[in-house]
Amino acid sequence: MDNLGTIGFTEEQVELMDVATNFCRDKSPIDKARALIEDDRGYDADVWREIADLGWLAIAIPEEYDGLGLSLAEVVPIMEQMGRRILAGPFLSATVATQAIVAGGSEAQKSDWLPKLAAGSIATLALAEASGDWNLHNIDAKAENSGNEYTLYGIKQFVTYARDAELIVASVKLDGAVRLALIERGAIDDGAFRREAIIDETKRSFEMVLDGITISADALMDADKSESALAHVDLAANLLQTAEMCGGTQAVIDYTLEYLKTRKQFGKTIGEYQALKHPITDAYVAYEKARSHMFSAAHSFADQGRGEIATRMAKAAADKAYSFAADRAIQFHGGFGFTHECDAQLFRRSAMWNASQFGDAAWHRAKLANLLF
Amino acid sequence: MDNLGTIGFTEEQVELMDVATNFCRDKSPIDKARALIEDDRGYDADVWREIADLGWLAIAIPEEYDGLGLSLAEVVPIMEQMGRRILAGPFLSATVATQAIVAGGSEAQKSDWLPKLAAGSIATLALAEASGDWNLHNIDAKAENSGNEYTLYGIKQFVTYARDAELIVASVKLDGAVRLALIERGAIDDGAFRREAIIDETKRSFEMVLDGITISADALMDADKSESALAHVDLAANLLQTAEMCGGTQAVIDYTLEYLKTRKQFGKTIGEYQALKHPITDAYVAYEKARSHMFSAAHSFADQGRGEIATRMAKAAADKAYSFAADRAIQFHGGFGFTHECDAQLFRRSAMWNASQFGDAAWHRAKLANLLF
Amino acid sequence: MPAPDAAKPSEAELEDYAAAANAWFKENTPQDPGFLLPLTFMEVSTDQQYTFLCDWQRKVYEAGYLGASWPQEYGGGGLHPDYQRAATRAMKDHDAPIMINAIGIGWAGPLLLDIGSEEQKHKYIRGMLSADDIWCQGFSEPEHGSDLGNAQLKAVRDGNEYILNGSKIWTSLGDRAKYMILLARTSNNPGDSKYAGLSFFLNPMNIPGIETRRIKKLTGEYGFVQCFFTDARIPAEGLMGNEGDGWKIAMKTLEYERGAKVNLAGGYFLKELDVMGIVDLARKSERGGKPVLEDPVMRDRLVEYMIDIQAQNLNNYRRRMPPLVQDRPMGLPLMSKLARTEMIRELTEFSLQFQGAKSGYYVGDDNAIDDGLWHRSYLNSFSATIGGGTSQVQKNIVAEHVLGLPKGR
Amino acid sequence: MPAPDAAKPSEAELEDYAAAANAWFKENTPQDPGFLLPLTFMEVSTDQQYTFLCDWQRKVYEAGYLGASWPQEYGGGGLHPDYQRAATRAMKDHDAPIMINAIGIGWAGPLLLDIGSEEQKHKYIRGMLSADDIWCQGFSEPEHGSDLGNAQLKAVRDGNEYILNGSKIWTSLGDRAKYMILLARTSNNPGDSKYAGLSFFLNPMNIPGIETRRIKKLTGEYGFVQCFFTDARIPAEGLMGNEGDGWKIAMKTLEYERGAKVNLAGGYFLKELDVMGIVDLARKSERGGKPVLEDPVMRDRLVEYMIDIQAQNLNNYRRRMPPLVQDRPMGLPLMSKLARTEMIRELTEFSLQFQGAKSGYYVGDDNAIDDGLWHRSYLNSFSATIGGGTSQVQKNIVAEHVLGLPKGR
Repeated sequence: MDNLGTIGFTEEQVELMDVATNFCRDKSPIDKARALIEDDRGYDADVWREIADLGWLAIAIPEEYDGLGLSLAEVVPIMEQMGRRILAGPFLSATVATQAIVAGGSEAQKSDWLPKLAAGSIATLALAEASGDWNLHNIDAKAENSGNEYTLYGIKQFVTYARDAELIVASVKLDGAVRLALIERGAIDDGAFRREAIIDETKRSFEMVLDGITISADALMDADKSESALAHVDLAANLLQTAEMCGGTQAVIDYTLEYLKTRKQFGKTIGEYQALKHPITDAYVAYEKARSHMFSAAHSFADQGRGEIATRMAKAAADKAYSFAADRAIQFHGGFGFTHECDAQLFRRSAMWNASQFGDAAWHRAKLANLLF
Repeated sequence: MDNLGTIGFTEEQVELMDVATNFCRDKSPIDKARALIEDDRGYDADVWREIADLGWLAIAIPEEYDGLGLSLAEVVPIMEQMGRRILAGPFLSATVATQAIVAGGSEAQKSDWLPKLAAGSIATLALAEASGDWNLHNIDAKAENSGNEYTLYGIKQFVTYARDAELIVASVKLDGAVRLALIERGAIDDGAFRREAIIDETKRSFEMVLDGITISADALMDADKSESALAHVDLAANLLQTAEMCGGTQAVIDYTLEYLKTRKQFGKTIGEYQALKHPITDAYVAYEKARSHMFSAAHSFADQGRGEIATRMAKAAADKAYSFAADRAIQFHGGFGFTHECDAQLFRRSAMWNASQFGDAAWHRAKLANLLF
Repeated sequence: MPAPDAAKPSEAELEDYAAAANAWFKENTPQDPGFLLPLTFMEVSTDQQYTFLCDWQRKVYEAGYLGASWPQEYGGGGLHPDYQRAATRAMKDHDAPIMINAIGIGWAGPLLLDIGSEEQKHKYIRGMLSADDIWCQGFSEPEHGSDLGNAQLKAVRDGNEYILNGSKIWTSLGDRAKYMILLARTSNNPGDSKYAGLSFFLNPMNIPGIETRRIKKLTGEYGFVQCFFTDARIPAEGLMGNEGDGWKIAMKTLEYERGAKVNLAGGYFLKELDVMGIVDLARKSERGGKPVLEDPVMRDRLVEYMIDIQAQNLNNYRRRMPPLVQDRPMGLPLMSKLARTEMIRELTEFSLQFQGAKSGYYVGDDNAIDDGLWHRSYLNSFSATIGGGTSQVQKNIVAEHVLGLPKGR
Repeated sequence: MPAPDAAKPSEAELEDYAAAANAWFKENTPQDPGFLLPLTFMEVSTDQQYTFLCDWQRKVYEAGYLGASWPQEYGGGGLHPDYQRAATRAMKDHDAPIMINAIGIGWAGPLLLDIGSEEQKHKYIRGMLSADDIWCQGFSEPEHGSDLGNAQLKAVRDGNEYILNGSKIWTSLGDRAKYMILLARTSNNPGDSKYAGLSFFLNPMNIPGIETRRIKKLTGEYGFVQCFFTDARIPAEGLMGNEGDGWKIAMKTLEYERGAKVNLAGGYFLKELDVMGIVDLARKSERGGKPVLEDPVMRDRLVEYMIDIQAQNLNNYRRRMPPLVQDRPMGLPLMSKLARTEMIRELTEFSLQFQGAKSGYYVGDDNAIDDGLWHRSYLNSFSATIGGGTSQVQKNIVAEHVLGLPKGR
């Protein structure tokens, strides 16, 4: 099979890995991540500003639009560290929504938005709907022409960090084709949003009612460009989720190892028991496999055909590793594991959330079967 | 779901269980079972005679044909003990082939054959073909009318103990319908048979060339009766295989436990290591589940609808338990497990064989999905 | 024993009683109160839930369908146990709310009726049934999760009192209960086995020196507390049996929980997840725009669970059929907790795959499938794979007591 | 070290050499001999196979494509290692048969070149390459499978001889080899660590007192023997290093097997199962009358294996990329044996499901798919999950040396 991903890295990737490792550790100690669960916004605006100042939102934006002209491969190590430290914020949403414009935006849309987004304006995606279908073409939301304006109808779900976004990229149907609409947050009143109760308490997500929102004709992406943008966004989201999940898997394994090395029962350090020792080792082995897939997906992402296979393999491997590691983490913490105070549940919930968005392991395996055989 | 099997037992079942437990233990010590591997016939004809004298071949035959008028439920505990002790012989083949006549035979066929079979004449089935399809309707062998005779064509595989059989029940197509043909072994010359190299060395199986065999018209079962007989035989075989597999699973677990309790490594009895202790416990738990299914299938076998679901569940559960237990048995015996001298391989091969005939776990789950949902 | 002289009812008598009970529960079983009703007595989180369940238990008791077969002189109905069984069946058949005072009527009550003094029976039994006196249990301690026998909470005799110091954890209703059954250490002689120094107390909760802290579960809900004892003084007559009998008595109470005696008080304390409900979930769920029940991969795994669930149901019948469990009679009983709790954990985790993107929702969102039941059930499933001996400990038990493998050193 | 002065070839020189090597193997690689060719040096079962493989190795050696970079004075080609690497690559590219004398050219040879005497090098090296002298390895013993350091075979010095008593097992080619590298116990002082008393010998096999018994594998085939030593006398000069150096030297040889040095001799000793071959199997196999590749359940599991196989291939590249393994650099190398051998066991077991009823056939039946390769591979897979440290031991190694978990007591 010569359409499988390969592995490699860039200097920038490695530098960013080192910077992000320290930044995320310093900015998001676990007690802070927990405090933000109670915060309405759910993240630290100052940290977001610092992230913007570091240029991390500009990484995968072309230079002519004030970007760094690198690729998502360089974003991956950052996302991995954010997942590891549960650094809350719209980084993933903003990066992926920005990619929609990079991949499908008109010249005007690019020059309007990309510089702002590179500087830290928040963008997000409004793609999912009530069907819960991971096939992003299966939507009911629509746009109707009225003069040189379009009026939008429908309800979107899982619009992350919508309240703080300046730009919302929503998918709607027009003449049977899926189109991406660039909606200025300013033009919508807060009533359009309802905060959702989601499984991952460290994130913020909203249900969004499109009904009655009007956008100018040039805020709608061409049909063909919308197609390619949608496909790109789908994979980009899965790539960055994989990174977040690998970081989380590493963290939950380390967290559990710490406990296994210190906790005593029946007069033994519990880490001596193979009933705990071997499963956590299985989790670690699965983690390293997923991480190799992650680097491969990052490296091969732009590579026709290879990119999709590598990315779907990576998300499937990460889902499997993260879910297993976090599930065992709860169990191996015993009674403490059953408490909200134990961090194991933070990671388990994060794994559930990431499995729920843009496809879980089984979903990607089904896609892979058609790509491989 | 009210179409699930229930559990219960008859006095005869319990009595036969006790008798069979002692008989199989006494008649088939492991070294004898191993010696028979080298024997061409592959079983002890005297033991077969004793089995016939015990009336075990007559159990599920109606009384009017010299049978005991009981059911396959009473055969199950015997088959279980034979599987446990690897008591080699055509008991399963003969019992199931006999059921073809019980279920689909004409009055004449029944009175011709059943008394003989009840007394110990060997019957066997010739159903499988080169496609390896477990769907017994998918066959190429055919019968062609010539006067009041039929000439048969085609090649059958996995005709167990064919050389010693007096009756071979073969499936052939006639006018698009599957028909069961009762072939007298005496009418065929040995050249029609080739001994097959099969994964289970304790069994005997043959490829059989039908070409040119002629049978009288009354040796062919009616189309509708053939249908019901075929369905009955399929389930009957799976029921008895389940029993053989449960017996084998118990044996391979006991055999491994013996080793885990005596073998020492790094100064410990290896049974102390949870890396061995817990998986063998998992195997035992799976075994008890399969055994409950076995009793349920035996109890519900004759029960419309319930019988099929219970039997398929039982075979699926037994396959899973047996394969896992025997696989771990090889591993846990270490270097010795890698030798032919270690009994673990006998059971692993038996599990592979039983999975290969009349459907493995995945096959039965697929059937169950259609029955349950 | 309770109502010893009570006469066994005739078929007809029992049928009349059952009919009346069914009528009563049909009439009185409350409708959806508009807030989540706990499935177990370990999940009582809010005052609303607490008050509701206490009122309900009292109502059932006053109607005569709780404690019906406990002795009349202490507040019971004095009837033959068959009556209470009929009443309990009716409760279940009408899917009535649980009886909240589980530790009282399931553990402490049977114990008192067994070995309590006349005075104690008169003092405690009625309040258990009426839910005026809620009971809780203090066995586990923070440092010795799986190791009950290692309890370290100190009880020091001082005149006609005991002075308690230490902490208990995983106490359901500990912040609301009036009494606790308590396992404490009254002596600690070097040579002795760890069990020797344990004693068993009936412990009043509303006294100086006892503080409780609610434990937030991984589900985000409450139901357990940790209790802190600081020089808390309790009357010495609370001691059950003698000093040092604690372990024996604690094991006795655990038997009530498992065994038949618990039924004497009646009612039920836990609603088990309807595992077959997953089929309905699969029927109404879509993933990838297709009904889950049409996805061959999901179907295959679902069937695997059906086979496993059915096996465990069959196990529960077979374990009572001696001829079918001759080789290892203790196998099925000792494996059942392990098998069932692990199956439920896996099954509920699997069910999340049915929900597509919607599995991102959780309890509290109107879009959550079945109000988030499946997510909550998965997270709650760990209470069973951890509590009452972790699955890892359960495997040791089966390996050692059923398969005869050596204890690890 | 071998051919120290050999000059590194230029691109052009290497290309010419590689071209010549490719031409030679294209020309000389034997066609299917009509009997099964062992995939590893541990599977040589018949005289036919043995003779064939010895002839082949000799032919390769005489053509200059084996030992090309070993010193000329001992029988090597004296070339720079790059040449031999090119030759070995050519062997693999033409899927040539394996080099049978694995222990000689892979273990004993490098050891001798490292620490052997001039005399020993002159005596042994050439015969290793020409396959005139087949070598075997005597480390494992029946009673101490996973516990090499516990070897008990006794070697007692007697004048200029050692007297050997004991037994070795899992010795490939032990019944045909001329020499054995042997780990034996020369002292057994109570206080000492078990490693202290071990010594390392070059041991001639064709002497009185050494008997071998072939071991029949679970596949029904042969490849290993057990060796029995009864007062066998070997010359003392066979001792490598000093008494007590045995463990150190044995570990050294294990490094040759894993490390780079093995390549110096050239050739390869094991053909690994082509795991991707399972896709072809799935493509041509039917179950239930349908191609396996059209069965969604089989597809799903097959993809899972593809993901796993790809992960391990990626791991093998990543382990050589320091920035991508910063946190636990030893993780990937130490897990690879565990991960690969277990994957192959599961994959080959899974492959049997592809074959429908045909999976009832085994090696030796014309109807067996791929001549029973998959059944045999599954059964043989245990040699890798058991040999060289069982998977259970491997997990301890990863847990303790990578994750820092405590050793069990």
